[in-house]
Amino acid sequence: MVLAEDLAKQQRSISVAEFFEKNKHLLGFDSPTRGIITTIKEAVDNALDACEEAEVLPDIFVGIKKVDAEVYRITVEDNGPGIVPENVPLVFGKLLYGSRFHQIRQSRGQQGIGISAAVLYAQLTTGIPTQVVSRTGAKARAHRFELLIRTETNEPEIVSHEEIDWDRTHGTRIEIQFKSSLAAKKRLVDYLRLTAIVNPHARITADIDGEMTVFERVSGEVPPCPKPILPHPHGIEFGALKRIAAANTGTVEEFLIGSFSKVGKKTADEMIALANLKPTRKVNKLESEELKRLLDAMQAVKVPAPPAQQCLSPIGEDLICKGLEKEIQLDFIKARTRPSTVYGGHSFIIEAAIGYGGKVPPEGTAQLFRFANRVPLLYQQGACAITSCASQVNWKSYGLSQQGLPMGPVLIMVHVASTNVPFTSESKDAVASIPEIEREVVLVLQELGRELKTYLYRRDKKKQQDDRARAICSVIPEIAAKVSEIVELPLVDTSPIEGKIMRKVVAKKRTVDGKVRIDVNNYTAKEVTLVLYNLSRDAAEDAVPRPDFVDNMDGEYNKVWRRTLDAGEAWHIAYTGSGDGSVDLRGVEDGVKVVVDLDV
Amino acid sequence: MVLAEDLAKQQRSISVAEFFEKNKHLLGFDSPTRGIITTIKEAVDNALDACEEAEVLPDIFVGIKKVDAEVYRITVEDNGPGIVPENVPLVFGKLLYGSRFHQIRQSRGQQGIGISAAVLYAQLTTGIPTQVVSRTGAKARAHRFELLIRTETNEPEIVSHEEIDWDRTHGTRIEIQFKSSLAAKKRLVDYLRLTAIVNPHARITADIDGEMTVFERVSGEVPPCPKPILPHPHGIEFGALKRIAAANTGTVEEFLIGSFSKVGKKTADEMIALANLKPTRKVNKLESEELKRLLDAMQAVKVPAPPAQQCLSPIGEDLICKGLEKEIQLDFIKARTRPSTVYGGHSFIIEAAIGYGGKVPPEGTAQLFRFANRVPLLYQQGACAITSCASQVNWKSYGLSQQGLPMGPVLIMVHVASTNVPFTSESKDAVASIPEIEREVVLVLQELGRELKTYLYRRDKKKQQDDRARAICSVIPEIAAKVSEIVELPLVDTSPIEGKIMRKVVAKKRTVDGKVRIDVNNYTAKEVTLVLYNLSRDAAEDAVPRPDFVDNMDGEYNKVWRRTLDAGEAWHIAYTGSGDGSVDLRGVEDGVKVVVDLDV
Amino acid sequence: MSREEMDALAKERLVGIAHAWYDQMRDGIVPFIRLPTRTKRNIAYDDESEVWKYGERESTRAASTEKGAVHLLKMAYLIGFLKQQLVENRSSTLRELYYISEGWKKAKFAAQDESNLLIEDLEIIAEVQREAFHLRPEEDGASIFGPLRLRETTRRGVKEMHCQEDVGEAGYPIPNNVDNLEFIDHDAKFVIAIETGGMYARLMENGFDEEYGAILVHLKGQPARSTRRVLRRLNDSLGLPVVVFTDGDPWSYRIFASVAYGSIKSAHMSELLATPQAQFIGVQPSDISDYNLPADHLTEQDVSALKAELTDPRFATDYWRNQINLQLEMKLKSEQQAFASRGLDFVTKEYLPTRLSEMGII
Amino acid sequence: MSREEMDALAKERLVGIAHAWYDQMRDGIVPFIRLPTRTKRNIAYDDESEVWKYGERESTRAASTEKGAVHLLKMAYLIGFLKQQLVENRSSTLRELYYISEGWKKAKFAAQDESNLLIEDLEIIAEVQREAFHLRPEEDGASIFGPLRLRETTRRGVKEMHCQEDVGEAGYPIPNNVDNLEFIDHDAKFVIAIETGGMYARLMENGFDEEYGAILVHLKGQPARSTRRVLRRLNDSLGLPVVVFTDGDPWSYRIFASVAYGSIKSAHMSELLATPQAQFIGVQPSDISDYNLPADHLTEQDVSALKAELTDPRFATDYWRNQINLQLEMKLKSEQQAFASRGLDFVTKEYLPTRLSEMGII
Repeated sequence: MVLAEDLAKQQRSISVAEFFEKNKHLLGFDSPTRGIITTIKEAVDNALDACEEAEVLPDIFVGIKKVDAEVYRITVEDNGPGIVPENVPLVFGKLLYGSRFHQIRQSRGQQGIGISAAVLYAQLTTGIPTQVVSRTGAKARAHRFELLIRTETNEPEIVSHEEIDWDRTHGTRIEIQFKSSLAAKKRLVDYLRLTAIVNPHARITADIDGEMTVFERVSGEVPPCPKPILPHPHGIEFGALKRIAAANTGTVEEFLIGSFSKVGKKTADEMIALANLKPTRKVNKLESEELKRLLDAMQAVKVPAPPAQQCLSPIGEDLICKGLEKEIQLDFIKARTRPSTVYGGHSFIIEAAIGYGGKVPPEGTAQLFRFANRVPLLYQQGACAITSCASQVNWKSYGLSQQGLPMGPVLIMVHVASTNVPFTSESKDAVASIPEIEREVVLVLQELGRELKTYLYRRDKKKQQDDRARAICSVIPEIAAKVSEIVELPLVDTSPIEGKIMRKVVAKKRTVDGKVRIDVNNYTAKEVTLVLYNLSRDAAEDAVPRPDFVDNMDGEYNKVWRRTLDAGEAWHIAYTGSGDGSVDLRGVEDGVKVVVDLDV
Repeated sequence: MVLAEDLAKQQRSISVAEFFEKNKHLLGFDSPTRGIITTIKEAVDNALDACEEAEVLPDIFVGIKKVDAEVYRITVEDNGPGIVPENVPLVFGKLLYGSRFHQIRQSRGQQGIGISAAVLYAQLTTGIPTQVVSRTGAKARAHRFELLIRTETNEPEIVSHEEIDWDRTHGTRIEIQFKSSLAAKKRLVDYLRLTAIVNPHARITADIDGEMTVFERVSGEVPPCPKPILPHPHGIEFGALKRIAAANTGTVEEFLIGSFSKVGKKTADEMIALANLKPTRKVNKLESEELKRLLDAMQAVKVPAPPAQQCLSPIGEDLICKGLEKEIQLDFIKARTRPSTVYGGHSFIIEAAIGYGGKVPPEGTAQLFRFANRVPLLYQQGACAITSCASQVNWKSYGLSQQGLPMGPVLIMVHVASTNVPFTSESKDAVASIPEIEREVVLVLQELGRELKTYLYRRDKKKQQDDRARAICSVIPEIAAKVSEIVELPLVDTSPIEGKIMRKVVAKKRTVDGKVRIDVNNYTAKEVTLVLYNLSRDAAEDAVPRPDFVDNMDGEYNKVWRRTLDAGEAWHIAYTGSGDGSVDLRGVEDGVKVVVDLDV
Repeated sequence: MSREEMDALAKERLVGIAHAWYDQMRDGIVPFIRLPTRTKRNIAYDDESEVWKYGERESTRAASTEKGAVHLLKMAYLIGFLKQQLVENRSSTLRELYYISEGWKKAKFAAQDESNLLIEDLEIIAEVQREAFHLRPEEDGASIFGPLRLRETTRRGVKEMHCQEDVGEAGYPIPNNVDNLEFIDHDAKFVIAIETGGMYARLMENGFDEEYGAILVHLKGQPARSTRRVLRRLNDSLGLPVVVFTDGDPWSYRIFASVAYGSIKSAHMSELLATPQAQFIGVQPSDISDYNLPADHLTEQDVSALKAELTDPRFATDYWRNQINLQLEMKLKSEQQAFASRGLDFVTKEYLPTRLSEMGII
Repeated sequence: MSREEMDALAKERLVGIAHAWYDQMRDGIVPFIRLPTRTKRNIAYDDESEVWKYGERESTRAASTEKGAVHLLKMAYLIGFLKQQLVENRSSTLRELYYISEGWKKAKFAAQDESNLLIEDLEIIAEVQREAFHLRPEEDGASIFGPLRLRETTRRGVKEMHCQEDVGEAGYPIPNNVDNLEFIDHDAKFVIAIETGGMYARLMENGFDEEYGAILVHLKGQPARSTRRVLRRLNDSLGLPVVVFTDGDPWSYRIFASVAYGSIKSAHMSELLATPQAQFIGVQPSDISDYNLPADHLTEQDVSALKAELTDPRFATDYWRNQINLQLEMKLKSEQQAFASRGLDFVTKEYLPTRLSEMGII
């Protein structure tokens, strides 16, 4: 049985580039259609992150151009800080290379893998090297690279490199060509729109095969760039603890204080005591069993939350509203940013907004926009904790009907910002069910629900007043006519009811047999001076009394009367006409005036 | 703007182990529950692959033991060829290390990543090193390792290594401890059962927390181990072509003949001519543009299919039937293995089986068992091309009702064996829609459908004959009685009808008022000698005529009469009794005998 | 009360409603009406009249919203129309009324349901029945067969009839307006109200009416108002006991309940419509097991109807609780005609005589 | 034919069926029966009788399978029971029959439908109606009001009645077995069959019967067999034209069709049940637009029913094609009582007189 020897000969290492070449679906390149969205998403995420780090207002161009039956050229250009020439090949030509993988802070990209995967996909399907232009400042010239990836070794291959002139003083431009299709164009535009909403400081210009769209910025302020923090003692797993302990030369106490967020001497000593260790032990000399005790102690001792204001960058209530209103017309909008809190040692902040009316479709369930670390989540809405939270809020108590999500012209936006957003799967489409996060989402939606309820209540109250005015001024007179006929008595006068109920200034327009009559009654206890506007196609030349002013605009006549009415005084205008158009009363406060058009 | 410099300082390489530690979901370790199934699947796949390569009959032990509230110890032991001691740390302690990644042949595992990921998961959650014992043959002692993975470098860390005695002469045993749960136990057992079905040469013994299950082998023959082949010219992408061309020192012609399956001089020359290249050009000197032309030419020229019998290992019709029948009781089973064929340069073979009746649940849609390269597919049935093919076959024309899948006690098994099974996603749960594969699946299911139809037709015909016999021997006499009463005439004799319709030897048993009577009529045109068996609890001591033989077995009496009847002759037996039990007639061909028990 | 007096009363009541509104408006009050709440929770047993009536809960409809105002406007138009109909001595069906409203503009009925509800409201406020407004129902009247002589005032004159001698096999059909009916004479001991036509014909064929002095009343399912009024009057004015014979399922018990206690929809009319003395003769759930009747399984709807009956105040007696719980246990129901499985004469020779003597009626 | 003769004939026919089976079995033939196929495709217009009858297609039921044999066994038991019923001069309902089969073991009916179908089969084979077997339907008979005097032979003797003078406002109820009915005398010009009770009462109230010499027949929806037989006989033996007045929707046209042409289910009885001379008076789709009647939108079911009628041989005339196509274009339907939107007298003063004189009846 020397077979084991034979087999051993065949065994060898596999490069990570080879692995991903064969497993492109892991990185979102499983279909040509999805390839475009994945590439643009990775490039835009990188651009936004870089601009944030450099504190410049992002100005991003996204271009998609069909160059061949199946081949598209994707261009993404930003005005970020640029990349130093030595690093360009590594950033774009090596998988698993980046600056944010080991940092604990809110960022969009993280793995250092996304954009290199696009380069890999390009060389696999078209063989065309990716072009990168980058310039780090006004004093330097731009560098232009053509790059490939050496799959066997996962190292960049520089096909060409030259210095060129470039009109941007700083920034990066990438051009990738691969086999793809534009079948998911709508989703792509959605992605860009949603990205613009949660990055209100960014201008994104898109040229999708000749079709230009600009998503303009609404804020001129760069959001502060989140700073990395040390790991929190509650958010570390055994494997990681073991690793950083082995690399540390200090005592257990020094290690705890120096390597973790929010651990001072008191806390460290408490942990060490609980773990039954000597504080002066060198941490890299601890046995596995001792480390395990230390980990348990670290997680048992109460530690303040990590410094969220430093490592997180919420959008803020004002900018969320501005971002949403820019893209969607709404009658009502309210946003809330919750205080930061913690799950398993990871800081997070929930922000949300609720919109109502306007151009939001009135039929069906609410629209739900989900975001994580300023990146829109486009797929798997049903599997997302945000969705289940939005469904578990009792919207009925806020005046909305509900089938899971609330129904009607409602828009809900939720943003989860965290040093470690928990996704349900590798595709990063849905947030996992973490009780702490769910609690915050439910709370913020309840707060917003209460705001919406107040708005709806005010709106309904206004409607109700209008309804009552119609009942009293329009229907009751008809009841009076019918009832008088039945009891065979003279027509009963209903104006006392009007006065008693309304206690307002009431203007009524009614047209009968080509005669327009506008009645104005001052049922208030005070004298009022009012101006009556009547806009219609009737010239009203026989009006009694004559208008104080007439304006003819495009065949419509705006007739204006001014008049002072004593408390309780009644007045009317009459003229021959069709009775179309509108009536308005000015000079009287909104709360004490009622205008009823009985011709409508 | 020196910021680019600052940023550059933070950028660095990320080890693949670090990457996967953070992205465990990519490898099926996203939940503790799924971790167990993933680990066992990876270990069993490796064990089966190794045994196949070593040509031994696999004898695999799977153990799951709860050792702590949340911690389980997973043990998988095989009798494979073992691993040479130098390679053990690499195989289990380094991600992306393996023998099968670069080979073109049917195999279960491929990435060299699965089992190391389990080791990584264990050290992350419990810190406990994984134990591996391996022995390569009777002449060597076993080696026992305790292993961890150095995450920063993706290199194995050998915690201990010793030579030990082991009762297996060859094989490998792995013991991993991690945080998990047994919530998905049923799915695990399903996985093992299905694995046993498609690996009928394997014995799998499972000890799931004390509960023992043995899946016994039904075949004593090791299936031939698939051999790697060269890539087929139709199955290569541009990136790969470029890479192997660059590494080749020959001419274009030599390259084509030597590096690809099924390319001889004639084919190579045709390709070269079509690509408009000189055959003597060195292939590693070709420009990208020329290579692209060559690739187009390679895919345009007709090339025979790759040598499937060498690189694929179908289960075979006989063993599929045996495997299924061992685990599920069936009334009917038929399997088919289709000839090998090709999609995009990848060889594949479709095998399928159809089962009916027995213990298959008679309600609802058919049970569908899906396999790829002898590995069961447990999840995402709805998204799988196998399912859509099974739904698109017109089962109604084979006598089954259908709602998508056929309805009733039907079992469908489909196995896709290929050098490259196309999955819809990284989780490898569903086969993608490839027209060539779908065509084969539909064809094989149609073939099997026709077989099933023949079976159902025969069964129905038998039923119909029984039905007719019941009508004539049981119902018609009742009609005769009622009709005779109505017309007030003597009871009409119905035996002429029996004779005319049946033209067979008819035995009828009927019990009235404690009298059992068995009538036997020979309605055929020939003399017959028959033996009548009547098994019941009646001793029949007053039987007329007396039985020729009586056997008392456990309180049941088997009474036997032998008699020769002329053509048209009638004969009967009568005795006092309850009339339970059964009647059988021997000595008469199946086609000409009818036995009716009117007491049932 | 004569027909003329009745018409005058109805007209007076209708105009009275309008007058109240007239006065309200004259005094500067938004016109309104008050009505009892018409739900299961607002019916209560009235000890004096022994029927179920609406309780104390009231709701108000005022013209202070557009919806409320339009409701009152519709009612005003309806009152106007009915007054006119009374003046002209015409009549109309509920369905016709709905179509007549076509010309009423804002007061037009949106659906038949709406006009029906408004009529019921008017009955309650005016305290007369809709028949007094000269409104006809669409619903079928039922039939009577038995030793009873009666007189009906029709538009074509007064007719006198004996319900065995002067009628065909289908019996005497009860007219819509029972106020025009007078009982002259009878030779009966009791009244048996029967749910299905098959059983009605069976009793007739078997001569049950003659043998036991029974007046047979065919209910035709859930009985129409006119049928319930006839039963009440047979009980009230002739002093005849009334027994009700239905299928043995929850829906049939409701038929009995509407005969004996009145229905929720017409609780305002209970005194005229309900026959509190009426007794349930069968099919009782206990009969199903006692006589081993062919039976069907209860459906889910049956079970929930039975459970609803357990909470219905009209079924809050020991007898009904026992029978309903027994049925829920057995999970079975039987039809009247299931007695045929024991022979065509069983029901008239055995079952009914036994039950009637148990109940002290014969 | 007298009642006794009728009974003798029915019994003879029933025994005849049994005898045929007896002979078949005696001759060693598996017993069987032949029946016409009862589908829309197998009805054809019979020029002579002017009605739609079953065509040539036949199906055979033989006892050569267990199912077929059990079917014949059930039929044999049924024949046995009916023979006995005739001998004893009893009768029963279809529902009772179903329960009676309880004791028939293998021949017990699985459901009411099954016994109903078997009875229809027997009607076809025996060529007599089920009433001749002394079977009663559950269905309601309809009512007659108008200048007609008739005589009904009941179990309680012979009754003579005038359908205006001797009846209440509900009219004379048609009994189940019309064979016991005799028309003595009449003073009518035509018969008008009316779908709804509301319209029947409207015509009665407006004195339409007296003014135009009309016999009013209330169909009560899809008319029962007995009602259809009465219409046939009024037309046949008294020579009165028959017009049918229904709602203006596809389901009502089917009511007309079943009066005029017979139904698919009872095509074997068409000669007795159908009145080929009957004419459709309205509501016609063209009336909806001509009179601007309040209308509802057609539902999907309505549209497909109309389309089915376009393929129904009974509607294959220019008149119906035009009207149905018009309705499909308008997408509207109206009820009879929608005429009330033009006043309560419109239908009797305007609409019907106009239509009747158009049709040459008055």
